[in-house]
Amino acid sequence: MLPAPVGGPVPERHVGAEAALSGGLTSLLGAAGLALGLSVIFGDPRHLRIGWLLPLVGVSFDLDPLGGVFVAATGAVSVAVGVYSVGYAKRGRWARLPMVTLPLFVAGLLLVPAAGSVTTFLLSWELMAATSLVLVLSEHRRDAVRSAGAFYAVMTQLGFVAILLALVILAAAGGGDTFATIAAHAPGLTSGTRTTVFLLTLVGFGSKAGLLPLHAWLPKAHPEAPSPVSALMSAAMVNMGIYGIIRIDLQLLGPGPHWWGLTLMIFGALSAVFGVLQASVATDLKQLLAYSTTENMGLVTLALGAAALLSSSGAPAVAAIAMTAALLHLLSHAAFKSLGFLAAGSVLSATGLRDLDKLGGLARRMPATTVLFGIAALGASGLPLGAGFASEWLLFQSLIHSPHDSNTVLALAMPLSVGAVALTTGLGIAAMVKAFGVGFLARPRTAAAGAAREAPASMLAGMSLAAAACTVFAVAPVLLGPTLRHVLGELPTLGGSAEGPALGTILRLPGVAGSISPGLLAAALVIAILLAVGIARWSTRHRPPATETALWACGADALGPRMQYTATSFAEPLQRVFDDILRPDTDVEITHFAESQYLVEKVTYRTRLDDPVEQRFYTPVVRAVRMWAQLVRRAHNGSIHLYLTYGALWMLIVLLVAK
Amino acid sequence: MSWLAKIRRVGRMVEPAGEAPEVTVAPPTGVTGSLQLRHVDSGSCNGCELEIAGAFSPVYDAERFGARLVASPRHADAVLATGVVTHNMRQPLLNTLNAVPEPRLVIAVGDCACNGGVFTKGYGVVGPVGDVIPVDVHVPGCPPTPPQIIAALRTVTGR
Amino acid sequence: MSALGGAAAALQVVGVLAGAPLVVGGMRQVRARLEGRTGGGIAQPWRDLRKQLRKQQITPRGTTVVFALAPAVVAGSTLLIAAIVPLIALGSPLDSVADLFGVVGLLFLGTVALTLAGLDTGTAFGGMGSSREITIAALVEPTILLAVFALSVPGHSANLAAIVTGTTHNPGQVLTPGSLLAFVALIIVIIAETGRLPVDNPTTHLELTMIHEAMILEYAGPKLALVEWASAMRLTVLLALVANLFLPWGIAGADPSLLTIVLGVAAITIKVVVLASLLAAGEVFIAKLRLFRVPELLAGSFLLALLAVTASYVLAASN
Amino acid sequence: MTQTTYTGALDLAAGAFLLAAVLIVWRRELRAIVRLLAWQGTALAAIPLIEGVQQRDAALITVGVIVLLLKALALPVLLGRVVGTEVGERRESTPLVNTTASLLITAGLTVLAYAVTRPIIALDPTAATRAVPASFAVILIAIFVMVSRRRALSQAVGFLMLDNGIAATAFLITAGVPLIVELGASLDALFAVLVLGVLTGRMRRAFGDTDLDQLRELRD
Repeated sequence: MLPAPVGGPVPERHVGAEAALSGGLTSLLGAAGLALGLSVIFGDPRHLRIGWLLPLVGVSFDLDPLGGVFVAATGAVSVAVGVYSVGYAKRGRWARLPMVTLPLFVAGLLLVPAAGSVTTFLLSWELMAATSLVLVLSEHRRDAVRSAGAFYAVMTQLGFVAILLALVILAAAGGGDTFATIAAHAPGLTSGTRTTVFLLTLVGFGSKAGLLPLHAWLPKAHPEAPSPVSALMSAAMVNMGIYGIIRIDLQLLGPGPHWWGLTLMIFGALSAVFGVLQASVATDLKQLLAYSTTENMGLVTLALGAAALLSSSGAPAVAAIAMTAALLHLLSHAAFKSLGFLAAGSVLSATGLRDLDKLGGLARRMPATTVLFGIAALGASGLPLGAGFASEWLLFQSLIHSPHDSNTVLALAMPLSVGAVALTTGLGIAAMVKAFGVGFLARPRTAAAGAAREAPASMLAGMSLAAAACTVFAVAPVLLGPTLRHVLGELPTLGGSAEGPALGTILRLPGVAGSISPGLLAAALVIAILLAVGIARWSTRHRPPATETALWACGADALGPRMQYTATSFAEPLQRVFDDILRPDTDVEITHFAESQYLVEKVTYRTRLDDPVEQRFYTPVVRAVRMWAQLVRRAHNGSIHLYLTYGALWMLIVLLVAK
Repeated sequence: MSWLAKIRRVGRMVEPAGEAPEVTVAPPTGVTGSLQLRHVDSGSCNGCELEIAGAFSPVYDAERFGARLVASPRHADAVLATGVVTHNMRQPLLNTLNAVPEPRLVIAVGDCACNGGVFTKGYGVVGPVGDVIPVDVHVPGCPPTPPQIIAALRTVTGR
Repeated sequence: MSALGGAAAALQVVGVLAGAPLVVGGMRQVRARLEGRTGGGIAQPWRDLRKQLRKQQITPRGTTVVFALAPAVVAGSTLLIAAIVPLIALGSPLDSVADLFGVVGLLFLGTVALTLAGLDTGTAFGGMGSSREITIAALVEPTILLAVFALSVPGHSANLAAIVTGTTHNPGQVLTPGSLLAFVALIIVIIAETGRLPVDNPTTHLELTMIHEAMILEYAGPKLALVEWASAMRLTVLLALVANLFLPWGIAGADPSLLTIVLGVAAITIKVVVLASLLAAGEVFIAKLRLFRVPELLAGSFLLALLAVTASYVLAASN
Repeated sequence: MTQTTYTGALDLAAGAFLLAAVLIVWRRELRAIVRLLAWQGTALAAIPLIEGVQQRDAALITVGVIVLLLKALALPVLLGRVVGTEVGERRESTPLVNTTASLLITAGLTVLAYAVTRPIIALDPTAATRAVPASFAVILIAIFVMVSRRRALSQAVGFLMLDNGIAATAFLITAGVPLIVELGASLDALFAVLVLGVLTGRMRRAFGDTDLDQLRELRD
């Protein structure tokens, strides 16, 4: 049978069997990755070199605890996604191509952190990029998907070019292809080379991690991809950008000057605030989650920058806290963001809706999905009992405990970044309350939302795995203590020499006074809530029997679903407060009756929120590129002789240069 | 600073409270001295509204007897109905009463609410409040003065 | 931490439970007197609570467990805060479980619960109140955390006991610009978080001007009682906490004796009464801000908190 | 007095000095602004007084008293008169930068001031120099006020804040400039205010109010 057209629903096929195969393969790969990563973290590093696979350099893998933690995280996410995708692909009647590509994508994701040499790294990176592009395009019949795919392709390839240049320069200067040799020669590099490599990699990896201003592909591609793929991209692929920054800039190039850490902090803070701002006004559920990814990667980058800055200004203990915060937040983000996208996917497959303004009332129709998304949202909002709480607490501690005697840079950077992180947390709470409260509570706003059905068992199983991970991060980060300590040991330049924070039942910070215990806090909170419930039962015997009545409609008979607040109206105050940054274009047109100017026939209110950075930053670039293309086209007049002349000229130039 | 001076000059402007009248209606929940009211204008001429506003003003200060006007019938113990019930306000009045949690009272303020007043047998009216919902306390007068309203409230709050 | 320390923590919870309605009643009373009225008396909120607890429980049709559970979550988180923070004595067994950041987190957990409840009803006013409440909460967060930062600079710790002991040991730092600015910023934050004037008018009847009230319009009977009680407790706990962070004198030590506990109770009572009366008296002179002028107020408090941090940085560099 | 109380008092004075500047940015009512300016003058006068008491220096105390009379009494009274005569413009017309933004800008300026004055502190870390950032921040804020406000009176207030800031910096860095110089500066400020008073009066007669944007009309 011929390969089916991508994405199209193809009736005569046992989609179920194929979905089970692809999902199972994905999960197996993930499980293998998880096991391998853990074994490396707690055992010895693994080396693998396959000479014949690639001419000249060969392929070499070299897995140490730092890579291991990324491999393990990717593997864990893939397990959940694989289980989930069995049911999802069956429901969505996936075509064959995405089913085949999904495991390949996971393989690429697992290979990147394991790569031991520049060549291998670039190859795995390209594998990851290409497969993810195919997956993003799997529903290519929709225009939105096609435009998003094109945008994603261009951005990711540009990023790849930057990384390619940087690594080639590094390999040339480092006198070798494998990271080990480069690390050996790293101290001898000139500061010029270091700076060039740092800037190039910052561009390349930053665009992959969705940092401002190179984030623009992320809120387009992640929502348009099928939800399991969105989960993989948002929870595993963006991590690779962070991995690159840690591996190349912070580990190989060693301790950089002050301004490296400062640059990372600035970009991180900008990305965090901007991303959360966009998330808090977004009305598309998956786009909201995608912007929240930008936000969280920004937080991680800020923590990395803080770690670099602190260690370069002689505070290894605090730097270790910042580094732990970065890694812990990375992992917890992987947990709650994958859960969030999977839950959003089950909503999408049950209602065909992503627009929060049309959703609502899912709590009664999809209780399990509602609870699971609630766990994810709680984690994303960084509140106690949430997965993100411990890591954000560590981040705050590292920021407020920086040494502030006679160091102007720290004295300026730390308070401002505390303000930025705090604003991010606050707006993040608002965004998640909107996503959960408007999307899942209250009454359905459309018939489609009213007709929602609970997701099948396999999808629920996949989500439950992610939810379990979230719970671990929320109440027992103690379980991750050893892992993080091993990884921290790998990074001597980031305070790895100093003793990292002790993630016991009670998190204690050595060197600085500070302690918290998520687990005990959760237990105490439960007890307190029970106490409150008990208080509310006081003098029950005097009460008339409880009843259930209609909602109070201010005397009117019934409240229509359209009288509810929507996501747009919920975010309106925030949009108004941050008017100068968001630049919404709203227009109100009032049509009067022909009879009189004083009688209003109807009022239409329309508001549109475009990504302002995209508006200001990308449009001119695109215009410039187009002009350049026009110029180039002039050189192509189709005459073969002319082309031959070009070739000859180039050869001459090359010869002259090479001489 | 002129504010402080004014406050000192004015001092206490509230009318002296008479002795508490005997409790005719037992307080709904058995807790004396607390009565939240939801006011419903079921077709009044706003005369009674003015007097009710006066009753809660600093001069008469119904709050010192534990009475308070609230925004939502869910928070209320009693419905304070004024005016004759018009056809359009009949259902809203019923809805409001049903929204009030048990045990609850209905206080009809003004002649129109008690017996229809000048609007009796008007083409647009259903009748006095008593024809639509059971009334526990009547406050006659067109409009009743704030002291009358307060006296009626005190018979319920028992303060 | 000793047995008496645990007893003191329990006593704090009980004291907040019993005292919070009286604090609110006292504030209403101060206001009434300044307006020339007699007022309902300090015990009026207690009467209202006891009455609400004897009324029928109503579940609006279409609401979920979120609506049913939110009051308990708000009250519970507030009670937990009351158990953690040093009000009477320093030796709370939970002191190492949550520092000032944890307390802030619990505070926002309560806010979020109530916000979700407001959305869960699906009424226009519920959504409106939730939207406004969460907006203000989001804008308050930077101020509150920067103030925490400023407080934690002298003692090099965000743990409450450490901060309080640090202040008791060198009282001079209370009068530094840093701590004064932080104090003002925190007061503004408390006003915004507990829905007092000029951010929100707790006694309004107009749904369109409501923030906190609009979220709880659907609650009746015992649940309403719990919500009202919780908001009173939040106000009390926050006032007491601020009082002790800046004027910790009279608080009992880490392993208190009966006498010191009694002294601590007396001290905190006096502090809260004074602070609450000042707040209530201030409210007589100000009107509610327009909703979109509130960001100005919060930006101002943010500025004060930032100044506090920078000032305490420079001064901490000195000593 | 003891060293600690001296330090505390000096920090407090500096903090009040800075706080007054911030509040001047915050408030809109011209009367409130003038009152705040008087408070700032008091805080400014407190600095030489404290130092004088600390160093048993009569000259400094005299300077402090004179500054108190000028900055906390004379100038505010004069400005208050101007406000009193300004019928119907008791409020600053909406400034060029909205309040929230200008508050955030103020925050930035203050942080900047703390940053740039660190070398001075490092140079000679005494209690006095450690308060210099506050006074320097006031200078920056004053310039910002003069840039962003419309009314002639607010401009005058900005100018006076600038003068206060410079004076405070002088007091803090070189425990007090010579008496005569300080007096000269203050008297300059006094004359400037008188001139501005006259100017505003003229402007009101010419344009009806003192919105400085209207000066553009003089161009042609």
